[in-house]
Order: sequence, then C-alpha cells, then structure tokens
Amino acid sequence: MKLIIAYIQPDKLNSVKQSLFEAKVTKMSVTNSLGCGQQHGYHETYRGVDVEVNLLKKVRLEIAINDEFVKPAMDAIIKGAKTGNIGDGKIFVLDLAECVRIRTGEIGNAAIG
Amino acid sequence: MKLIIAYIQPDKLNSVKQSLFEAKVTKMSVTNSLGCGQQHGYHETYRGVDVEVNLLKKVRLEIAINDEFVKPAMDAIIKGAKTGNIGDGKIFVLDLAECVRIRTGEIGNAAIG
Amino acid sequence: MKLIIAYIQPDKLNSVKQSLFEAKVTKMSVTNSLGCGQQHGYHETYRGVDVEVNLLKKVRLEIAINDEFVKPAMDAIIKGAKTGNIGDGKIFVLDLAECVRIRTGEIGNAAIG
Amino acid sequence: MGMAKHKLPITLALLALLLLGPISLVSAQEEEAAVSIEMFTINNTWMLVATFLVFTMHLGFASLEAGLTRAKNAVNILFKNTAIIAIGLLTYALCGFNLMYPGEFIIGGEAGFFGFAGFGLNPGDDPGIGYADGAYTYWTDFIFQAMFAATAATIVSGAVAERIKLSSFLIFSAIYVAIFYPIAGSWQWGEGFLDAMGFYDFAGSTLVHSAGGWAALAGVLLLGPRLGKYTPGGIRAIEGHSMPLATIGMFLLWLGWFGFNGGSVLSADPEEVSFVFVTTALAAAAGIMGAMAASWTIIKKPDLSMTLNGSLAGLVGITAGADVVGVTSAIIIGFIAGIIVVGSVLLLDRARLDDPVGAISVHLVCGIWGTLAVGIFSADHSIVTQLIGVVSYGVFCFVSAFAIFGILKATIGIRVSESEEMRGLDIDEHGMEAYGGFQIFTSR
Amino acid sequence: MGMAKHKLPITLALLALLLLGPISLVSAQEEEAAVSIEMFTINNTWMLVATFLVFTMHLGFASLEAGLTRAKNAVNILFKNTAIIAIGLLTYALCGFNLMYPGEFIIGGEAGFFGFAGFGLNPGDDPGIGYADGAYTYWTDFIFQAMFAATAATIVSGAVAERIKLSSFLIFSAIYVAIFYPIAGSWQWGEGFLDAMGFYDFAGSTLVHSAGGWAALAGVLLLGPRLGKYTPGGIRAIEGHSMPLATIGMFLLWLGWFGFNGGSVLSADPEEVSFVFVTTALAAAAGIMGAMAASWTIIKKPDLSMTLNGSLAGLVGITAGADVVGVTSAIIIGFIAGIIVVGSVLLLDRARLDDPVGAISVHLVCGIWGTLAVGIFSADHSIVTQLIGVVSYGVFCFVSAFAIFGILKATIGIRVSESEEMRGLDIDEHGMEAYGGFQIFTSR
Amino acid sequence: MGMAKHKLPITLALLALLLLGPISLVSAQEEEAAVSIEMFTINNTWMLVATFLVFTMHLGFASLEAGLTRAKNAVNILFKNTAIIAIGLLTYALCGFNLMYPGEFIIGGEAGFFGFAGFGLNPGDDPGIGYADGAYTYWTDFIFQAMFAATAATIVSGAVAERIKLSSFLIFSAIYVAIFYPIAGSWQWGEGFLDAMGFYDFAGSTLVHSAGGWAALAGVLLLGPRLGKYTPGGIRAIEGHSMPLATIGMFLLWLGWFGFNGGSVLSADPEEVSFVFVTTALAAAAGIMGAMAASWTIIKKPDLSMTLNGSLAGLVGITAGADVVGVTSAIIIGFIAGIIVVGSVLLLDRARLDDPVGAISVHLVCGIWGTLAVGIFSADHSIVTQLIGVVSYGVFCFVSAFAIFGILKATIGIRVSESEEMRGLDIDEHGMEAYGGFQIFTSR
Ligand SMILES: Nc1ncnc2c1ncn2[C@@H]1O[C@H](COP(=O)(O)OP(=O)(O)O)[C@@H](O)[C@H]1O
Ligand SMILES: Nc1ncnc2c1ncn2[C@@H]1O[C@H](COP(=O)(O)OP(=O)(O)O)[C@@H](O)[C@H]1O
Ligand SMILES: Nc1ncnc2c1ncn2[C@@H]1O[C@H](COP(=O)(O)OP(=O)(O)O)[C@@H](O)[C@H]1O
Repeated sequence: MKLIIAYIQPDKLNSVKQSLFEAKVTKMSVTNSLGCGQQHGYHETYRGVDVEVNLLKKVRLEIAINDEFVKPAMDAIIKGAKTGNIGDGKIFVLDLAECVRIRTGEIGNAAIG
Repeated sequence: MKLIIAYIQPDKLNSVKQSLFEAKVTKMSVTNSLGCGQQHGYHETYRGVDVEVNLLKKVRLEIAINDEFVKPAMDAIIKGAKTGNIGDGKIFVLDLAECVRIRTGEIGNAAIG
Repeated sequence: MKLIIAYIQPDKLNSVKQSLFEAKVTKMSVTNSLGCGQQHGYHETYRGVDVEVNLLKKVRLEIAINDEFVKPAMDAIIKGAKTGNIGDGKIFVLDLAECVRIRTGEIGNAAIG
Repeated sequence: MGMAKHKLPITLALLALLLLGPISLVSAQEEEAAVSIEMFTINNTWMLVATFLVFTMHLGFASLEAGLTRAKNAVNILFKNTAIIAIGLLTYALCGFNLMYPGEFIIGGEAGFFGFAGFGLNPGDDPGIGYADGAYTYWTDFIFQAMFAATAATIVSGAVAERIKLSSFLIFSAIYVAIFYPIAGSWQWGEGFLDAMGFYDFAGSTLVHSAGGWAALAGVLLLGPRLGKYTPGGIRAIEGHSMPLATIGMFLLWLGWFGFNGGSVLSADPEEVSFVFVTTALAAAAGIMGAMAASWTIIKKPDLSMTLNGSLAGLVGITAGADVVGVTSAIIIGFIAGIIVVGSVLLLDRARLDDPVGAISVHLVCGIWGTLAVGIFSADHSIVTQLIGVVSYGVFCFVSAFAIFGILKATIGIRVSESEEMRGLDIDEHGMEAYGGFQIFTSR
Repeated sequence: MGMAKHKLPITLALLALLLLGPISLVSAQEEEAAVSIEMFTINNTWMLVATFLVFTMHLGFASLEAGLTRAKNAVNILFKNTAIIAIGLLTYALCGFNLMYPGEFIIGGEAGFFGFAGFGLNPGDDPGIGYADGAYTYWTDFIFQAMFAATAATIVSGAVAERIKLSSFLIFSAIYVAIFYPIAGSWQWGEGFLDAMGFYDFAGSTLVHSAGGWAALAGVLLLGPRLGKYTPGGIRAIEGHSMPLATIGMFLLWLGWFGFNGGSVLSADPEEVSFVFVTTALAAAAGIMGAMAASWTIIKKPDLSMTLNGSLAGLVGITAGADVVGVTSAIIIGFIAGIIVVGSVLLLDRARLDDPVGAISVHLVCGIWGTLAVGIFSADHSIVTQLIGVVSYGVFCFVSAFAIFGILKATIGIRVSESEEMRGLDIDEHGMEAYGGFQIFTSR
Repeated sequence: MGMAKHKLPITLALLALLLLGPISLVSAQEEEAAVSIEMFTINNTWMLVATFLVFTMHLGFASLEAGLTRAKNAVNILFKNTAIIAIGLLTYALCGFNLMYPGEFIIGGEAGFFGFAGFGLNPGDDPGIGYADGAYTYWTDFIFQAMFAATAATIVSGAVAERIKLSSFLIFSAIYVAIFYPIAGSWQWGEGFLDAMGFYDFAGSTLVHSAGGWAALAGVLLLGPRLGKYTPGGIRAIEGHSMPLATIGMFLLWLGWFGFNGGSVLSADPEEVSFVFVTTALAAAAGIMGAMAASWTIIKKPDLSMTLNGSLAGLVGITAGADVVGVTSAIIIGFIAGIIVVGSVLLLDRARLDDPVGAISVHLVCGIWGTLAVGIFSADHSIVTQLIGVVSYGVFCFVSAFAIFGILKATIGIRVSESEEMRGLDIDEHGMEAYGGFQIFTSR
C-alpha cells in the first residue's frame, strides 16, 4: 500500500478529480496548502509597502492506495493537472504500513478503497 | 516509530481526543481536510444551479508515536470515532524514520512523546 | 529521498524560511495546523463559560528532499524555530519512495528540487 | 408610545393654537387641525425617519444573531431575519394593525382586551392632518407600528437559533406577530384595560421586548439546548463565529433605538424627543459600563459579547420610561441593566436554558426590569401597576407562545434532526453555505 | 420624481398659500415664495435625509456585490464601488446635472431629447426658497440627483464582476454616468418628450434601474461568462463568498430605498411621502415572499441569495409607481417581481448570460415589469405609453452602452487575462487580498 | 459649529421675525423666541438626525479599524470602540459639556481659555425654544456635542491598535475626552480666545480631528511600532484582515459626516445645510480620486486601503471650511487631501511611526491641511490666524496627550507583553477570539 501526496494548482482540482474517477480512484482527502517551489511568487503592496508573496496557494491531495493502482493514479493526476507551466506541482509517494477502516475495523488492502 | 494519520468526522474530534488522552496519547496535530470517500456527498444549490458536494468536511489527525503505543492509539481513535455509519473515517500508519524535538534537540523515541 | 514534516510556532515561519533558503532548501509546502503537545493551552471564556483551548495554532511544513540535504535542512529548521521555550515544535522524517514533477514528468532525485 | 398615542403633547398643541390664532380665521381646513400644516409635516417627517431607523434594527438583529452563532447556521439565521420582516409587515397590514388599534373593544368593555377593526388597511376619510391631530398620517402610523411588530418575532429568532426547523419558525412568527402581539399591544397602546389602569410603557420594554422575550423562553423550553451544549462533564461554550458581525449588529440596534424610542414620542416635539435621545443614549452607555464591570469582575475578562449585550440591556431597560425618568435615573437604570444581563446570561446557562445570543436576558429580563424601574424612578407611576402589567403580559405572551410552539411540536415538529444540526442548518435547510468556496479558498 | 419635479404638490401649495395669506402682506420676500420658510425648511430637510439614504445604497451595492462573488475578487469589487460614487458625483457636477435638467432643449423642440445648460454648477439668483417653489434648494436638488446618478453605474458593476478590467470599467462608468444616463433622464425628469407624452416613472424603475440594467446586459454580452461557469458538462455554480455581507447589502439597499422613493416625492408632503413608504415597504416584503415561494417551489430550497434578490426585485418593481398604485397593487407588484426575478435568474443562466449577482434580473427585468405595472395598476396611465417609454430607454441605453463597451473592447480591451481571472483580480489589479493573513492565520 | 454656535444664521432669523411679526402680538411666549415653534421643531429635528448620523461614525470607526488590522486583535479593537462611545457620552455628561461651553471663562478674561459650568447636566429655566434662539433644545445641544466628543478618542484607537494595553487605553480616553478635549474646544466653540481672534473651524478639522490626531501621534511615539513591523531588513507590511469590513467602515464614516458637517450648521437652514452637503460629498469624492491617482502613480497599483483613507482625508479636509469655501475649492481641497494622505502614510512609515490604520495621516495631517485651506480658499479668513489656531491646538493637545500616556507608561505600563502581542490581544486581554470555531471550521 502506498500513500500518494500531490500538490496541484487549485484550479485543477476539478479536472484531477475527474481523471482520478476515470481511473477508478474515488477516495481521497484534500487540504489547502501554501507552496514554495520553482514557480515565482508575485509582489503585492499593502499601503505602499512591498509584500513578496512566495507562498502560493496550492491544493494538497492525499490518496491511500493499493500498489497496483499507484501508477494509474499518478498518471491520472498528471493528466488532470499538467499544463506545462511552472507551478503545475509534484507528486510524492510514501510506503503505507497499515490502513484501517474505522467503521468496520477492516484492515489493509480491504480497508483502503 | 510510526506516524498515524487519521481522518474522522469533525464532530468526533472531542471524543477522539478524550479517548486518546485515556490511552496516554497526548500529542497530536489537527488539520482541516475535505474528504471524498464511501460516504455520499450531498447536493447544494446556488441560485438554482445544482452543486454536487462530494468533498465532505473531515478532521485530519497526525500522531507521531512509539511502536508500542500504536495499537492502543488506534483502538482509542476507533473507540472515539466509530458510530457504525458510513463516513466514520480511516486510519493510516506510516513508518517514521526520525523525530527531533526542536527545543532540546532530543531525537528518536525520546523526542516523540 | 525523505519527507520532512515540521511543526513550528506560526511566528517563526519567516525565520525558518530564511534559514532554509540559506541552506539552499527552497521548496516546501506550508499548512495551518492545530497542535496538542507539551505546551500548555490556555483558557478562554465565552459568555462566562470556560473554554480550555489545548489545540494551539501551529504551522506545518512539508519538505521533500534528497538524503544529503536532510541534515542541513533539519539544522536550518532548528536554527530558525528554536527559542528554548516549550512549544517550539517537532520535526518528523519519513522515507519517500517516489517523487514526480508533474510539469516535466521527471522522477526521483531530479524531480525533488 | 404610551398614552399620548394619537394626541400631540398638550403644550405643543396649545402653543400651536396660539400661533395659528389669526390664521385660522382665513383657513377653513385649519379650523379642524390642532396644528399648522408645517407642524404636521415636520411631525410626520420625523415619524418617517423614526420608521426607517426601526427598520435598521432588523439588520441589527440579523447581524448580531449571525455573529453570535456558528458559521454553519449563518444562512439560516439571515434567512429567518429576512423572512420575518416580510411576514411582519404583511401580516400587520392584513390584520395586526387593526387588532392593536381596534378603536373600539369587543370584549372587556370600553377599555377592554380584544377588539378588531377588520382586515386590511382603511385610511378613512382623512388619512392626513385630521387623522391624529396633525401628528402624522394614517400611513405613517401604520408603517411605524408595523416595523415595531416585526421586531417582536425577531427577538425569538436569536434564542431558538441553530436548532429550530425553518418552516415551524416561520409559521410561529406569522401567527405570533399577526395575532398575539397586537392583541396584547391593544391592552396598552390600543387604549385597553392596562392603559386605563395607569400602566406605563413608553416604547415597549414590556409590549415589544418582553413580548418577544416570553416567546423566546417558551421556544427554548420546548426545543431544548443545542447538541453538545450541556454535557455530563459540564457546560460547553459554543462560540459565535464573527465578533465583527455581532458588533455591527449592536451598533445598528442602538442606532435604530433612536427611532424606536424617539419615534414613540409620536411627534417631533423638540423637548420630548431630544430628552428621549439623551436618556436612551446614556442608558445604553451605562449598560456597556455595567456589563463591562460585571464581566471583568465575575469572568475576570472584559467579555465583548457580554458588553454588546450590556448596551442592548441598557436600551431595553430605558425603553419603558425614557420620557418620564431623569437623566441620572436613566444612567442608573442602564447600569443596573448591564449588570443584570451578565448575571442573567450566567444563570440561564446554569439552568441549562440554551439561548445562543442572550435574547431572553436582554429582552425579557431587562424588559421586566425597565418596566418596574418606571415605578421606582418616576413619581407619577406605581410599581404595583407596573407589576400587574408585567404579569399580565407575561402570562398572555408565554402561554400563547408555548401553545403555538407546543402544537407545532406535536404536529410537524420544531427541531431539526440530529445529523442536520451537526452538519449545520445551512446545508440541510437551504442547501448552501454562508462562506462558500472560502475555506478551500481556491478550489474554484 | 416624475412630473412633479420642481413643483410642490398642488394641495400642499394651496394650503400653504391660504395659511400665509395675511403674512405675505408684511413680507416682500414671502410674496414670491409658494410656501412659508418653515415649509421650505422641512421640505429641504427631508430631501437631504433622502439624499443620505440614497448614499447608503452605495454601501448596500458594495456589500451585496462583494458577498455574492468570490473572495479573490472582493477588493476589486469594493474598489469599483468606491470609485464609482466618486466618479458619479464629480461628473454629475461637471455636466450630468445640466444635461439631465437642461431647462431648455436644443434638439427636439420644447419637450425634446437633448439639451445642455453648461458645465459646472450654477445656482442662479435664488438657490433658496425661490428655486423650486420652496421644495428644496438648488444644492439639495443637485446632491439628491447626483446620488441617483451614481447608482446607475453601480448596477453594472455587479453584472460584469470578476472578469472586467478595472480601467475599462472606470472609463465606461464615467462616460455612461456623465453623458448617457443624464441625456436619457432628461426625456422624462428633465421634462423632455416622454414626459410630454404622459410616460410615468415615479422614481426610476426605468430611468435608473433599467438604465443600469441595459448597460449591464451590454457588458455581459461583450465580456462573456466567467471562466468555468459554463462547461460542456453543464452550468456550474460559482458561489458567493459571504452571505452575511450579501444580506447586509440587501438591508442597506432597502433602507436607502426609503430615500430613493420617499425623496422622489420631491417634498415632505406628509400624505404622499408616507404613502410611498408604505407601498415601498410592502412591495419589498412581498418580493421576499414571492422569491421565497418561487425558489422553494422550483429549486426545492428556500434560497437566501434569491430571496435577497426578491426583496430588491420588489423594490425595483414598485419604484415606477410607488405614488400612484394602491396598497394591494403594491403587494401584487412586489410579489410578482419576486417570482419574476427567480425565473429570470434561472433563464439567463440557461441562456449562458453570466450575471454573478443577478443585476440584470433585478434591475432590468423587474424595472421593465414595474414600469409596465404602472399602466396596469393605475387607471391614470396607459400601458402603451409605458411600453413606448420602456422601448425608448431600452434602445438608447443598450445601444450606447454597447457602443462604449465595444469601443473599449476593440481598443484597450475589457477583460482581464485568463491567468489573472484564475488567480483573482485582487492580486493582479490591486496587488492585495481582501482577507490578508487570514487563511494562514498566524504566519505573522 | 463655528461662530454661529447658539445663534441662528441671521438671514433666517430675520426672515422668521418678519414672518412672525403679526403673530407675536398674540403670543407672549413667542415674543421671546427668535423663530416660530415650527421652525424650532424642524431645526431641532434636523439636529437630532445629525446626532444619530454622528453616532453612526462610531460604527464606522470600529469597522474601519478592525478591517485594517489583524484578525487576532479584532475583538480588542471592537471592544475599545464599544467602550469609548460609552465613556465619551458619560464623561461628557459629567463634566465635558460644561468645560466646553462654560458660558463664562474663569481664566483668560471674557474670551478666555478655561471655564467650567459645574458637574452634571443643568438645563436651566428654558431648555426649549428659548435656549438657543430656537435652534435646538438644551438636550439636543448636549447629545449632539457628546457624540462629537467621543470621536476624538476613537481616532486614537486606530493608531495605537494591536499593541496598547486595554486598561491604559481606557484610562487615557476617559481623561482626554472628559477634560482636555473640551477645554481645547472651549477656545473656539465655547467662544474663547481663538474664536475672538477670528480663527475658523466650521465642524472640527482641528478641534476634533487634529485633537484626536495629535493624541494618536503622542501614543504612537510612546508605544513604538508593532513587533516585526520595522526589521533590519526593512519595512514589513502587516496586512489588514478584512477589506470588506474596512470598506463598510469608510462608507459609514462618510454617511456620518453628513451629520457631522451638516449638523454643524446648528440649524436646518436650507441653503447652508444643503451647501454643506454638496461641499462635503464633493470633497470626499475628490479625496477618493486624489488617493487613487496618487497610489496608482506612486505604488503603481490602485490601493483600496489608501483610497478608503483618501475619502476620509477629503472629508477631514473640508470639515473646517465646508460652509465658507466654494464648490470648486471644495473639490480642490479634497483632491489635495487625497494626495496628501497617501504621501503622509508612506512618509510616516519611512519615519518608522507605525500607525496601522493611517489615523495620523487622515486626521492630523489632513486636519491641519483643511484648517489652513480655509485661510487659502476663503477670502474672509486669514491663513495666519488659522495657523495660530493649528499651533495652539497642536501644542496643547500633543503635550497633554503625551503627558497622560507618559504617566501611564511610567506607572501601569501602556504596552502588552511581547508574547501577548504575538498571540494576539484578543486571547490575552479578552480571552476570546473574533472568529471562534471558524478556522477549524467544524470541530464543534
Ligand atoms: N521539495 C518539495 N517539498 C515540498 N513541497 C514541494 C516541493 N517541491 C514542490 N513542492 C510543492 O509543489 C508546488 C509546485 O512546485 P513547483 O516547483 O512550482 O512546480 P513545477 O516545478 O512542477 O512547476 C509547490 O508550490 C510546493 O507546494
Ligand atoms: N484511500 C483514501 N485515501 C485518502 N483518504 C481517504 C481514503 N479513504 C478514505 N479517506 C478519508 O476518510 C474519510 C472517510 O472515508 P469513508 O469512505 O467515507 O469512510 P467509511 O468507509 O469508514 O465510512 C474520507 O472522507 C476521506 O477523507
Ligand atoms: N507526537 C506528536 N505527534 C504529532 N504532532 C506532534 C507530536 N508532538 C508534538 N507535535 C506537534 O508539535 C507541536 C509542539 O509540540 P510541543 O510538545 O509543545 O513542543 P516542545 O516539546 O518542543 O516544546 C505540537 O503543538 C504539535 O502540533
């Protein structure tokens, strides 16, 4: 089992969800995040003082998934999120040691989906 | 050392904290999250347009913990969060390679608690 | 590759970012979080009813990083966040199995930075 | 309002007559009018200004109530407040006005307790200068009173917030405002038996605020507390989601009160209206100080939400006697009201009566205090008569509100389901959220 | 406003003359004035009260529009509304006032369609009691009308929100308010050809609201919808970010309307102003009920944003005939407007005309309805003439707005870039955010 | 206000006398009054309307200040503004009113610089028509002036926000409003030495706004900047947390200013009040344009918070001469004020004077500008005299405020602890948060 963490552009959330659904990945958790990456930030000013904003708004996806779905899920994320511009985001994959469904107490692969 | 990630219903946060305290787990971090799982979303309408909300509000717990506490902690979470209804949530467990307490520089098992 | 998760005091975000930059770590993601740790909470009252607040506002950093940068990054975080007071925070390190840059499809070490 | 209803203060009228002496010879129309056309126009204009000020109170209530409750129920509260003003105005036009000012009583003799002048608005022959001796027109009379009527229902809204079913609440409000509030009002302002008895309630500490407060109490008793408010482990605080909104609400209510009390003079009489402005403002200020002092002493912190309540407590407290008590008395009444409201909020909470915004403490408890205070601080009024009035309204309003809520509870139900309450009324009752797309700030 | 412009209601003037009969012998100045100095003062005071009420509507629009759009564009909307009131007042002083009330027409004969009394403000010999037969001073006339003028541009602001370029919008507003709105206004309130024809628009269902609404429609057509609003998969909802803000906006607009309609009596005439208060308030209330009923029926939920629109729809609907239709008619007009606005919002969305706040439905559609309703509910006015007025304004306003927006589109462009729209106009146009440092709540 | 205090404009009085000539024969009471009872009533009514408008400014300040500061200090700011209005009204009743309008001076001769008419309110024999020659009643006089007094302290509140200790601030405000503001005020409006000298400040550019601004400056100097505002690396922006709240604040302040300036005519004189409305509104509009232009030019972005300040700058600027400068001058004064405020905000920041809401720039700097502008744009006033006035007030207000803050600093301290400032004043001073349970949106 793996845990996929993906940072994407906020406005891509819908299309990523769409392509994940097409890849039969329907479970995920979404959080707001601020990201600092290759994408340049921008300058705000507030009352004449320059504000360098280098934390940009991103959406963070967390998907626990069985190993055989990792590749399709990653492809789906890329499909939904890629524009070719800086700031498109990253995908990280971690090993997942255990998984439990609270409602039933099921564990492991059975619990994940 | 393990890192437990748990998604629970927001209104269960207090009872989960309670049962974790009883299990002597007193350190944790809490974040808002939106979840997409087995639980059906619901329909909103805004000015006559249907809005399918399939990202439901969840609370995400992150608990770094020594191995011997993993089982009691998971049981405590289940005890506090379980209602038997869809949407109760999930627990994920990852291996934790290292842990440092910033204040003291302590590392590993000593730092976690 | 490793994934560093650090919880710090919110008002230390700027100095941590600063010292990470000095250590050539320029990519990260930041989230709000509420923490429950050794630091005591405080009491609020609302309309005469006591509110024990034991979830304190923290900032959560997530940094995916190549192995050789782990130590410098951790040192930088400590340098930026440490005051010696309770509540300074913790750093957790996980193994990172894979990493992909969505824009280019690069993977692994190349994608991380 | 009080007894001067439909009559201009005598001093003013006399002066005006003197002034118009030589003129009235040349003007047939003027012979009938107690005041000049100019005085009529200024009186009427002031009453219309007072009307829009009272209107503003509805926004005040909406803001205060939304601010002191949770974000997940904000749409519901805003919706209720929007609907109430509409229901209040329309039902008052349909029958409320003619129940409250029936002209003649049907039951209870000349100064009785029930009368009805028929459905709809009927301006009669002279809706103008001849209508109320030149104090205002028929239309002004109606719209000013209609704005008052709607406030009684709004008071209930805050107390029953975060758990009441929308439809039941709307039905309750419509019935209460259309029928029970005006009947009760007729006893005093409609020149019914309490008026005849010498009871005094200038602008409605009892007739409006307690009337709303009793209904709020009935609602809270029948509804029970919000989930999770009272646990075996003790009382839990359920924090309001926006103090700026609550503060805006308080200021707008105070603003509106200048019209609520100032308009209850029922003319632009310079001395009386300006005196009422002074007592009203100083009582509100003293209420703030009282609540600040009380909360700083008891809770050890200067609690903003309590202090906001304190200003409203002072305002409710002065409402019954704003024109008949002195300036120092007004300050004392307000200060005590500010202390009372803090004590009352704490006690009601201990008594496990869950009132999210403190409506019962502000409007009922301080409404009673203000009504009795007239008997204490004004030599011309008896505290016994005041007490009789308080009890009469208490029994009538509480029983009728309890009955309406009770019947609704037994039939269509008055409380939302547990899961709906958990998730928030906004989603289940209205299918929308107050702060859409804000928390996941950029997903669209 | 209407035909009584610059003339006091006759009854009032006659009465005043009678009253002043014996006095005018001793006062040379008084011989000329139609009313006493007292009546003049009260008339003028009421008009100034109405002026600040109309001013409040600008805050109402700012709040409503900001609440019904996304957080990322809130600064932009607030900025536009702040700039518009400034631009509106200044350009109206520069030329608008003298285009709208030219005195004499240059083109089109005595009651023509274009005239201009010159740049700047020119109070003439007697800006006081002799100016408008004692109804108000020259300065009051200007400032009251100027507040009206700015609302027309504000209406556009909401419809084109979240995608229009700031500079283009400001240029559009300046031109439209300075030149086209007043020219159109002169046809009726400036005693031009429509006034001569018997067209009736009391306070501006057509002259103000439709005038704004037509321009909004032109803007929406030329701009296209917001990104992601209409996808191949269907219509997507783009939720407003703050319902409390939107509700505050609605209440403040209603409050302002008491001045908008009440001030359009153009004197403090007690009967007329109070009657207008009643019809205005009841139509708003009925609009709420209409929209509530319609949304509960069609969408199956009592939609707050629709209900807020409903109250405004009722207000726009009654604006043309607030002084000439009966109370029951006012309720019917408002109720129907409430239903119309819900239907119109749904239909415009199906037609893929993206109007984030419903401005076209509220101001244009209900403005037309209200204007025609005068012909239906008032025996003294003909629906045909009303229709001629509606069409005349429609053609002129739509064409001129379309032309201005079209030229801007062809030159400097009217729409922000795609990436700017995605990120929010606040950051790219203004370099700041509406809720700074709030979401990452403690990073400083 | 100005010199006309307690006197009706002469034209009006003369007219009224003429008018009342034949009538005064039959009315003994009328012989004494300068105006008819009708004129008295309308004057008084307008002054009461102006009073509630000035009241609204307190909500305006509360909203503006809360919006331009951080969420973690919002409760504190709202609390301060709630407490200040209470303290202001009560202390003004206790002694402020009688210090400001002492009748006779004790120190400094007939037109001196200190006098005191005793504690409490004392309406005297005729608080009505005989009190101020029929301009308003004693009570109106008090409540209108009391609302003014409280604004001076509110101005300070914004400048010292986010770091001042609540108790120290409340003590400062009470002393400053109760004693120093009214003494200074007596020099001009109380017919003291500056009035005698020919100094002119119509509604308080100097007497109210600069008086508050000087105190704000003293506070900022003694407090020092907020933590993290000025770092070795340069100036950091600390963003306000809610632009909608700030914008609501600006609009409400402008609304209130119609009463602040319009009421300072001290009667309902049609020409004067309406003229003041026009100059006030156009100066505000021009201030918006000035600030917009300046920020677009200097900062390269149309900054909303600066533009909001610009409108207030225009309003402060016109306040001293709203009745004596022409329309074009009003626009110029406002436009320059709008530019000045942007420059001043930038310069004060460079000078490391940390004023979170720009209160010093708006109220002090533009207050001085407005006062001097009277000397420039009005032929009847000398810029030298104006300068003498500005300096007199500057020395007195700054020194006294500095002394009070200094003593407080040396004794109980004026600044919260570093950790309290970090965590936010809301939690440590008030034990609550402004947006409770909102960010972790559903944990309860
Ligand atoms: N090493 C990293 N650790 C944590 N988060 C990262 C890392 N690299 C990128 N991110 C996240 O991914 C987002 C996109 O990164 P960026 O470098 O702009 O993308 P890209 O190079 O694909 O265009 C960042 O804003 C940040 O939130
Ligand atoms: N595979 C997953 N990856 C990430 N998050 C998940 C996954 N499965 C469930 N979750 C989270 O857990 C929440 C509860 O899931 P759900 O399937 O509704 O629970 P249950 O089946 O226990 O009733 C989801 O809303 C989501 O936030
Ligand atoms: N075991 C843990 N699991 C998850 N988060 C933790 C854990 N321990 C600490 N934290 C996070 O780190 C923050 C700081 O912890 P605390 O014990 O107060 O720090 P310190 O002991 O270094 O002063 C906590 O508020 C919490 O967010």
